[in-house]
Amino acid sequence: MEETKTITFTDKIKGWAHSFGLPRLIIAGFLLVLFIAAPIVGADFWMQVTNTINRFSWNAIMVLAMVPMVHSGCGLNFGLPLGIISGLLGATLSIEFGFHGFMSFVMAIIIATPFAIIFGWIYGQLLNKIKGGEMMIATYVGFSSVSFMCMMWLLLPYKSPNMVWGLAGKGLRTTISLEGYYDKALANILQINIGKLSIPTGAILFFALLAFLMWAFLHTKTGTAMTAVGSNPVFAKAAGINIDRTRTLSVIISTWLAAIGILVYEQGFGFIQLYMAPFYMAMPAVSAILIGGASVNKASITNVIIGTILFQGIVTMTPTVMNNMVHMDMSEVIRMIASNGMILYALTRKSEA
Amino acid sequence: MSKDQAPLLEMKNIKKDFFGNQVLVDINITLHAGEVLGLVGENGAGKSTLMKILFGMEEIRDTGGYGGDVLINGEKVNFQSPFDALAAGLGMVHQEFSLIPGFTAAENIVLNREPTKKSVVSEVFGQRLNILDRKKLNEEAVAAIDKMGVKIDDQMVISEMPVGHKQFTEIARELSNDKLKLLILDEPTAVLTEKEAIALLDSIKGMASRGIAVIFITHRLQEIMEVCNRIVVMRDGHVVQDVPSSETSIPEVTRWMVGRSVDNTAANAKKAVKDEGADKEIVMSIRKLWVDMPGETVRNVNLDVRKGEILGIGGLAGQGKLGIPNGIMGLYEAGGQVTFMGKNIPLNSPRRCLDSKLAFVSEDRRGVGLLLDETLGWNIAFPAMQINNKFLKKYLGGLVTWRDEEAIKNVTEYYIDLLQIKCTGHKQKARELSGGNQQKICLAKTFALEPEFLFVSEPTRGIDVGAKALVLEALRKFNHDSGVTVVMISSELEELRMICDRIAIVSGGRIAGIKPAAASSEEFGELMVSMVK
Amino acid sequence: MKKSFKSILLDNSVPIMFVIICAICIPLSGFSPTYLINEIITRLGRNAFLILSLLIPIMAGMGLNFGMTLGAMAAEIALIFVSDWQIWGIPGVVLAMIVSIPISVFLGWMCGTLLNMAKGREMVTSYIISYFLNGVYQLVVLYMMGPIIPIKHSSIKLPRGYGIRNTVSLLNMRQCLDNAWAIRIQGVKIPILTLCIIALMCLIIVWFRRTKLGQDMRAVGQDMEVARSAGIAVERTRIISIIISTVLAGFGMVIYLQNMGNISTYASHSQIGMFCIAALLVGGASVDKASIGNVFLGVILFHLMFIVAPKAGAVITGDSMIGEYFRVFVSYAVITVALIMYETKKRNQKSNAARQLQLDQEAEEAA
Amino acid sequence: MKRSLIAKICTVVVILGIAACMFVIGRGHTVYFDAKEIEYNGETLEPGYRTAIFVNGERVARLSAGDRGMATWIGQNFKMTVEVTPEKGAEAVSHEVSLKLPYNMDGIVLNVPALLAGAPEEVYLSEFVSLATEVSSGDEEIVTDDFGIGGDI
Repeated sequence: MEETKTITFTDKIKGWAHSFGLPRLIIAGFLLVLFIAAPIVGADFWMQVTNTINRFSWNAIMVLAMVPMVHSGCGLNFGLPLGIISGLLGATLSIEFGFHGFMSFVMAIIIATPFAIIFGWIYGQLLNKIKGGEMMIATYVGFSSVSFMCMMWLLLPYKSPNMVWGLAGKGLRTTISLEGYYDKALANILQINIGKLSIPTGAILFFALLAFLMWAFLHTKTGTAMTAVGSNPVFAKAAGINIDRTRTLSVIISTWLAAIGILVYEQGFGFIQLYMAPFYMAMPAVSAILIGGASVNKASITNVIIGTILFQGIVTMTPTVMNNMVHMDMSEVIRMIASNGMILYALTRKSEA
Repeated sequence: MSKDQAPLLEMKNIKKDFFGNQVLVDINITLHAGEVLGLVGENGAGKSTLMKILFGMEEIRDTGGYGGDVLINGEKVNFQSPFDALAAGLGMVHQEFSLIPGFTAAENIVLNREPTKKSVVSEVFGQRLNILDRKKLNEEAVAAIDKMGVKIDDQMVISEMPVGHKQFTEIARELSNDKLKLLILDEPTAVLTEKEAIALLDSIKGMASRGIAVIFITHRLQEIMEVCNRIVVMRDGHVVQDVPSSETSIPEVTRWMVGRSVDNTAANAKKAVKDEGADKEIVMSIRKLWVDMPGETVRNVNLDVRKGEILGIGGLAGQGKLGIPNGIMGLYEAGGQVTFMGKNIPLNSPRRCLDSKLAFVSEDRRGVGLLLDETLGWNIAFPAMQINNKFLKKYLGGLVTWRDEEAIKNVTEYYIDLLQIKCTGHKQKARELSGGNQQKICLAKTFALEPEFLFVSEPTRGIDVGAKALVLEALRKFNHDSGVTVVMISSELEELRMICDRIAIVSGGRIAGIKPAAASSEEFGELMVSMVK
Repeated sequence: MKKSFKSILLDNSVPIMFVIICAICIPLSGFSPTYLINEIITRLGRNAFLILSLLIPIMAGMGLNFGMTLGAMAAEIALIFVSDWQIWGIPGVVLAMIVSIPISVFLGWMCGTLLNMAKGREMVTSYIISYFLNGVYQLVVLYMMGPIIPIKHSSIKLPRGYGIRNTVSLLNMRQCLDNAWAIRIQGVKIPILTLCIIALMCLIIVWFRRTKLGQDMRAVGQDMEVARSAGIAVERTRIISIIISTVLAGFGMVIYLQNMGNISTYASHSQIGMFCIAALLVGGASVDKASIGNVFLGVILFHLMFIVAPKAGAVITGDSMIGEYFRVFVSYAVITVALIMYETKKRNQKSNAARQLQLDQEAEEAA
Repeated sequence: MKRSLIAKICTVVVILGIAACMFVIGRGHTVYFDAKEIEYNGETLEPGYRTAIFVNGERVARLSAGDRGMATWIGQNFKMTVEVTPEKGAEAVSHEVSLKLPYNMDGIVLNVPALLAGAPEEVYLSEFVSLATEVSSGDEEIVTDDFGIGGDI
């Protein structure tokens, strides 16, 4: 009896490990080791936790932006930079129009929204024309739009002295400080400080609100249709769903969330980064959701939360722990290998072909 | 010499079952060099399985191998792959083209057997770096084309060829194999024009005169009568007849093909031989319908469906019977006119069809019918939720429509109960169910739509006998109790005859004829092959 | 079949667009013809080999090989070794090529195997592979070179004792290929030896197309299933095509870097794939079809744009960065447009069948 | 099968042979020339008033007494022409010198007077050790170019 019990137990573990995926297990294990190692090598544990939570609050919404497109079968949104650009337009215009403090954050969201909807709609139309090749083209649509906007940041007639180059008097700066605008606009709301631990409650609540809305949307009739389109487009077509429209809607939502995501990122980070900065923002978001357990065609809010915590945990923990341990900062390299390895793993899994 | 005595091919007591489902029973076929054998039978009679066994296809070995012996020139063989069979001098031309579109006919004919010239580099990096000997390649191709006896341009690129020439290219490819002793042609004339078909038949005779044995599989019986020395008729996994073609006739062969003894049919007693419903109201009329469904093309179909009846649509595979519902329901591009209850149904729009209370159970269960990775509840409730706004809760004055999990659970459990679906509960994933139970889910999903008109396509394909009966019974009940008009498409004539009032037979993409279900098998059989393309 | 003027125009829309861009920008930039010709010839010698390495995977139906970056990494590692061993001049170039071969073959084999696991989305996968291996490359070069992999000279090592500096000077093999047999015609330097190597490579590609392996690759590229049923080892053929491409990219990168005269250890390879692919596409190639002619036309047009854009941009807008961004934008946009055209073409082919059916029926009714 | 295996091995051997050959003929050295006085066998060898060094027909250095010149050389068979002008205004004396450079030295210092006097290798040849070792300016920032902005291709 004893023996059969052990077998079933190990089988269970194996089955669980299999469904969880080996790379995910490695990453989770790695993070665990980091957390255990942190106090041993003399890194400040609570500081690390604070950092992780902070970075979670900055990035989670951009990871959430992956969900609708995965649900509608458009794959991972490598075109995230397009949404980020909408957010940046909102941010810069809000400052240009002279809004300050929390109001500038609200206005940034309001101004970014029409851009996100227009860009998302065009982007969605494009993706409908190229079903099957979404991910590659999404990547390059993102790149093209970022490099196009690089020219625009220089050419658009921005005037606000806080944003343009001091000498030339025109062309936006690469980094714009948000002091006096919406720096920590959300993070400071209801901030909790316990010793060294500080939690940006406002930002987390904001994410929770959006995540709840996303969850709720997926429970509505349209949301259900979106999931069905992703799960089996032919089934959805046979059930009378307009596939193209549903996909476009998912792209618009994703683009809008990316726009909001970058604004929340900026309020935490304290700066607006223009020009080439949005370039690789898609990669961390994509790998975060994959680390969280999503696949190319399945993703949930839980995946978003777990993935962001794991990913941002690694990003914040590795440099300090590594530095304290071997006096080498290998964090960048480890982040690159882990995040791209994760995407690679998801792309080459047979079952998802 | 034993070669002279032993037949070229001998299949002895071939048996094959797929997971207990016996598909071939004691097949004995003998074939001599230079002989042309016609192999006929309905779809599912076991012809293709037999050929797969002969060719050592992986599929056969994966499903537990076969019983009996295959002997070539008196020696027992057991091919491990189609390439072994090729090496032993067997060749087969399949229904689907297996050609590289951007290559010329000549390149395709010698594909992966190209003559090469030795070069120094290949000593190091292997034979694959030998240069192709273009001149010899063309010569070989031309020789093969000459052997076939039908003129095609060896330098023409396949993608620019008329479809008939593609077929000839395939045949030439097999003939270019010098060792070729036995050639199997699976429906080679299906894509040919009349003239090309005649040329092919001549070519077959030519091959036979050079000592190549040919197995000719087709539904065009007149062709079989013309070229074959012998005809083997298969039905339900048995060889029912093996006669010289000179001793039989087309009607006789047709009868052998479809003919279970007519009196046995269960439904027969109940149904009248005469068409009794001619005065009934016409609920749907189809005019000039064409559908571009690959492999099931529909051409110029006109059909009237009467209110409350069960209309069967039968016919051989690939003749277009599946195209009709798929086209009307907007899954494949279609044109023509469809009116339902006096209203015009716009084509190419599934939504408008569903809104008009039409529903469709697809033959492609896994591809079209189900959300394999979602729960049974989702599968059953989804169309009704989207079309009829059922299983939804409304909040904020209808602004938010919320999925009503409770209602979904109830309806799912209702149908699980009604159709005796074997599952662990409404939360099970559709993928985990067996074929029969998946089919029931598909039915439940359309029943939940409460349609007034139902297309059911191949409802019993690939499911076991018990489930089959249940599914048919459920359909009949649905038709009877709810007064829903049902159009059922099936390859199994017997099944149609059991449950339908009338049966339309599709052949060559057109309606070949409509007869009451009680008409004789021979009549249907003749219709089936009447316009085969 | 004769093609209409319009369809010729449409098929070559990308090169034509570039001719127009160049025609506008050249006068604006104010560069002298001699300068431009000199630059173009230098860049032809520098880049053509790299771009040629893209042709074979396209032939095998694997699309644009974003994984050519792997070959570039192999070449950089080889050159770091060679410069640490202090092998100079042409022998250094030859040795670097030889050293790069095993690294390229290994990376190419790995890439090919992964791509076989991701059939149908080769491009995005090869693209991610290049990022993934960029991480591995940094791990090797930044942390393992020194303590684990012996590097002697402090001139290429970081002061901290491990890792390679940002730039590794190749001063002692700088343009050694280009200067050998170089001739000058009216102030234009023509690197005969480099051009000879490129011409030889073109001949090898022409020869390769005529081999059995080349034929198999074309077959696999057009229809994997048919090729498999004809007995061609599909997976193996695909892997070979990627290995060849990676090795050639490695050679190309050595040629490229000897011309540049230094290695940007962490930057040289990262964008090389993108620029090479953009150049090839500008030359009129598509995802499934590319010729040697496309390579040369592409190098000339793309690099002409690359040279004149910053200056022209500065003249028009008064800001030199505009041109810099413009050329990056154009590179990405060209790839985007090419990818979109490829995908839409695939879809259009499907819908043609339906139209034919309708016409048939109409004809039948008329008859 | 056997034949192709032999052919394959041969190819690998040939490639390795080429690589080995490159190692030998491609080894680069930096050669420094010292026109400095040197003690040898008890006597002091004086450099001439002016020493000119020609490598590959090109003058790489023109040294006054006490100066140091430099040239690069690929391979070990070093050849140069030394033109020594003993006094100011005197006729220059030309010497053809060829010598073997030690493989494992990157930088090699040649004392010209000792070399011309026919002194043994230990006397005229010494390894160059860079005195100006890098000032450790801390870690340099690792620059990765992800965008291709500003770079040349």
